[in-house]
Amino acid sequence: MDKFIYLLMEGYRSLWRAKLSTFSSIATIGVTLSFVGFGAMATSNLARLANESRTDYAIEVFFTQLTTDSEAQEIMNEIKSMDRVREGVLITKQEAAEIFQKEFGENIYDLLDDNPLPTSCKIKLEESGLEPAEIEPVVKAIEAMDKVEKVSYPAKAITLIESYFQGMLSVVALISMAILMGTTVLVSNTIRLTIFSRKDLIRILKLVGATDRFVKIPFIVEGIIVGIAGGVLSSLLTYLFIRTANSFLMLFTPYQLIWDWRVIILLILVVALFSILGSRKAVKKLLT
Amino acid sequence: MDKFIYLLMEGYRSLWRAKLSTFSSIATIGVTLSFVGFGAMATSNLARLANESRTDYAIEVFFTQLTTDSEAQEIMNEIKSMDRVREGVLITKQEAAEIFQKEFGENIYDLLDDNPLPTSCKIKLEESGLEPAEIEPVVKAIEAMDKVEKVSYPAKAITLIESYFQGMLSVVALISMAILMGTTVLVSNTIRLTIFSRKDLIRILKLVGATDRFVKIPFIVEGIIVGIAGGVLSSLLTYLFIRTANSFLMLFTPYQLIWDWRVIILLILVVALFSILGSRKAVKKLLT
Amino acid sequence: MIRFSNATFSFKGSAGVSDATFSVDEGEFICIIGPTGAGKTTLLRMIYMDAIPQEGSVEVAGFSSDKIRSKQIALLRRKVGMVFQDFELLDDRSVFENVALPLHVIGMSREDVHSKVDGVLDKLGLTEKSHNLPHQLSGGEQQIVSLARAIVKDPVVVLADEPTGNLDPAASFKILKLLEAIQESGTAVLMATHNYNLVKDRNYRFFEIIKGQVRASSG
Amino acid sequence: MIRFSNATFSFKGSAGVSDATFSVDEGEFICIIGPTGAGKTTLLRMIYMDAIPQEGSVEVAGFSSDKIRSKQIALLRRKVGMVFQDFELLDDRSVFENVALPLHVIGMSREDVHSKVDGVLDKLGLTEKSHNLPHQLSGGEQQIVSLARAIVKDPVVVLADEPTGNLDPAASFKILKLLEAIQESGTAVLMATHNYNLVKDRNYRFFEIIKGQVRASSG
Ligand SMILES: Nc1ncnc2c1ncn2[C@@H]1O[C@H](COP(=O)(O)OP(=O)(O)OP(=O)(O)O)[C@@H](O)[C@H]1O
Ligand SMILES: Nc1ncnc2c1ncn2[C@@H]1O[C@H](COP(=O)(O)OP(=O)(O)OP(=O)(O)O)[C@@H](O)[C@H]1O
Ligand SMILES: [Mg+2]
Ligand SMILES: [Mg+2]
Repeated sequence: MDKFIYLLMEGYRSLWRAKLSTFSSIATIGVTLSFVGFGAMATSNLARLANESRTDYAIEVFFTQLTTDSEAQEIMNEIKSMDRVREGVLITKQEAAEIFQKEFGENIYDLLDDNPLPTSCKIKLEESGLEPAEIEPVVKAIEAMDKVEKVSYPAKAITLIESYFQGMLSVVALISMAILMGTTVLVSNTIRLTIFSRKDLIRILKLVGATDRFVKIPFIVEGIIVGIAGGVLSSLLTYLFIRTANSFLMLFTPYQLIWDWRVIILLILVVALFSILGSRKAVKKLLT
Repeated sequence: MDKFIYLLMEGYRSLWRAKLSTFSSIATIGVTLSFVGFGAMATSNLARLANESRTDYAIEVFFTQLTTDSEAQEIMNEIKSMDRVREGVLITKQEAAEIFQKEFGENIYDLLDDNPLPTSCKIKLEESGLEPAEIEPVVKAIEAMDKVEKVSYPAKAITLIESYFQGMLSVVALISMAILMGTTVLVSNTIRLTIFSRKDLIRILKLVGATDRFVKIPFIVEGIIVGIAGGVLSSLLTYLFIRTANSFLMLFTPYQLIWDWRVIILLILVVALFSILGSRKAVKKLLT
Repeated sequence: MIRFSNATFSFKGSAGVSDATFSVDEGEFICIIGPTGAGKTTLLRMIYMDAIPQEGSVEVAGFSSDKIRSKQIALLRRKVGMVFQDFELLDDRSVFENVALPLHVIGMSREDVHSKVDGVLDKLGLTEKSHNLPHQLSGGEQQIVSLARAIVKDPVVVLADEPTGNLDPAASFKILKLLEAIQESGTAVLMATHNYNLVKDRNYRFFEIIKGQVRASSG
Repeated sequence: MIRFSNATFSFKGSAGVSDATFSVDEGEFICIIGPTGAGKTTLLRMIYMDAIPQEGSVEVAGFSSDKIRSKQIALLRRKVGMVFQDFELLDDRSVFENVALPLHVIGMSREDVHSKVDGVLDKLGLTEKSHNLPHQLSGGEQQIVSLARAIVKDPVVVLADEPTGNLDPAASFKILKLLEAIQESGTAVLMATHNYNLVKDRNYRFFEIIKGQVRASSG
């Protein structure tokens, strides 16, 4: 027990003695891993965004000229009750006229006595995203309905987005792996450097009869402390990054990055793991 | 001369002796500064993009119903010859009908015997971007022209983009500064650590009559070597980042990041400067 | 207690110790003499298994160099007190902490460590300097700290490599008397020294080592 | 050459050297004796301006402690050869490189460095070990390397702090003769030692230092 407390104290004191090196380690780990953290956050957000955009295309249903707005509403409700349909928005003749005004700078009633634009509606499919093959039957079913003149949907675009998303995922995985590998080398080198600067201590401890384990533990304690501090620092920096990125995004889009605790917990675990592995490896090398 | 060669050799040898620490320094500098490099690249590209989008809005000119396409073409040519006007695109009645078809899913000739859509044209202003106040007179001049029924342009949007761009610039500047500051601390600490591990050498050199300058030079040589290696590494990493980002962007937009040598040169200079400053500071501290 | 059987440890091209055969019992006082570079330090390193013989074997306190493992070397060293020729003190720890190190290694409780270390420092006249760092001591004081660390754990063997090289005659004699007192309590003492004048009239067992050859000597 | 005028250097709470007044001429051989912790090393440190007196002044080879600047301390040390009690060798450089260090510092050409260093190593019998690192040497050999580094630059003063502490009597005597030869060529030698037997019959000027008080002694 006394030995255990002594070893904990040793780890802590040796950190404190080597303030400069400790600070440097923590800063290095914190900064580099905050990039990983931010990357992971961005990826998880991006994946969400991509998934949304996958399901964000609309199927446009145009009704025949003589369909009234209320009839159209009824048909749309019918469509909405169908399997796999998430939501629908009705565009009345009046709304179509407003779109016309915006697009062509003319009031359609100034040009004609009657509004020739058809009533239409926009349909969105279920949240999780469907394969192109799964969309066909839905479209067929709507086309078969009464008073529906025409159904248009971006079949080609959907197939494209699918393949884009696969490509995107592998690119993101590649970048993350590269950064993580770079970080691993960095973290383990930093810790090795710290330990290397105390090879006198290791030699003398061994001379006075310390077991390998006794020599190792303070370094591992130190590795854990550095790792946790580095992890916390990188979380803080990631948080700052996200805030900055959000206030930046706000200028262009209503879309905001969402803070994901799982990413942070994973981050700290990864840092701690690397620190411990780094310490162990370094100690092992210097003990022989 | 012999002394100078000796000092250069010393710097090089001490790097080689402390392989681990050297490698660690270079890796740290390389990785962290590659983020700065990528950030700087992205910013310079973003600034270019923003500038383009600032001048990318169109002034829409609608002609009276009875204007023929050839008359419209003539008027547009007149407008194009005006000061500050960069380009103009004519949208004939036929093209307007096509846009209608795309937007409303109906052929306008199926609805009506005659095409009621007016001829119009889109005007873009000069490349460098104009202040909202400078746009007004151009718009007024066009409105005063014969056969022009109406001119619409996104006055509010322009003002918004202006202010967005200012905001964006300051946010980017803020992020860059934060990263640069973090990097400074990191770089100077890393070099201090390297020097710290050789305080025996410094003490003994001073005991045998080395001047401060003699003690310093090898460390500064070392700092320069580490700095240049770190700078080159960070350039390589930046290049990889840009390539990855580009193959990523390719999936979504034709826009590609452009490699900017000035950024790289600036990057290497900054790294070298920090390394030298870091070495000097560290040596100064340990010499007293 | 200690048994060398044809033990040889040589460095590439250098002598070291060759073909040494002798044994030392509990409570013996051995004095190892010989010129510079003869192999005295190497001989002592073989006893605390810092140098494992390339030929022959060394047996110390029940551990044999033939089959000793890393973990057991640590256990052996806890029984052996060593005064190193170059002191081997930790530069960034006070005298007290340096002396306490072997006690922490065996897991002694805080209070016991305190009373033990204070007792040894007092006996060696270092109490006043107990908070000094090694570089705040004179050469002789550092040497005495190294001795304090060696004897604080009540070892069964004390190996003292040139323990009086930085001490004046009076202090050297005091250290000698101290080592003799330790020996009388049953501990074996092996001391390597150049200071032949100091030891020549004393009743020790002498080993002379010249170019790695160890032989008994009348002193 | 060297003049102490009421020079005092004391550590917080410890003695150091107090109120020392004496002077040493070219080509004198001074032997400083005194018990452990008396202040011998501190006295020598004052000469190479590693300890600037808090009171009084020290003048060495034309430099006065009152107004010496960092740059001048370096110039002074080039004229003074020092054998440190703890050797102060660079662990990661060979014997040759350690001895060559002071010559590189004064900017000597490569070939001159080589011939100079080889000459000194030869004279001290270290040629065989010239590629060894310090930890591959015995204690005595390290001490001789430290001496080699002190004399390689033909200093005007040699300060030797316990230069024979790790040497056997024969080697010690050889070193003494070497220092005497250096002295005869006009260099002042100040040697701090505990080995009173070694020096007592020799024709040196003796200083005795006890608890920081320096006084001339008949030996
Ligand atoms: N690690 C090493 N590598 C090569 N040679 C070594 C090493 N350690 C010691 N030697 C050589 O082995 C010989 C014996 O060294 P050792 O240290 O045992 O001598 P010693 O009797 O203790 O001498 P001293 O009285 O000077 O301390 C010396 O010639 C030394 O140079
Ligand atoms: N940096 C320091 N801080 C505090 N006290 C010190 C410092 N250096 C030396 N002392 C003390 O000053 C006194 C004189 O030390 P000095 O090294 O001059 O003695 P010395 O005569 O060389 O002894 P030895 O023969 O043991 O080498 C000693 O009591 C020592 O503890
Ligand atoms: Mg020895
Ligand atoms: Mg001394």
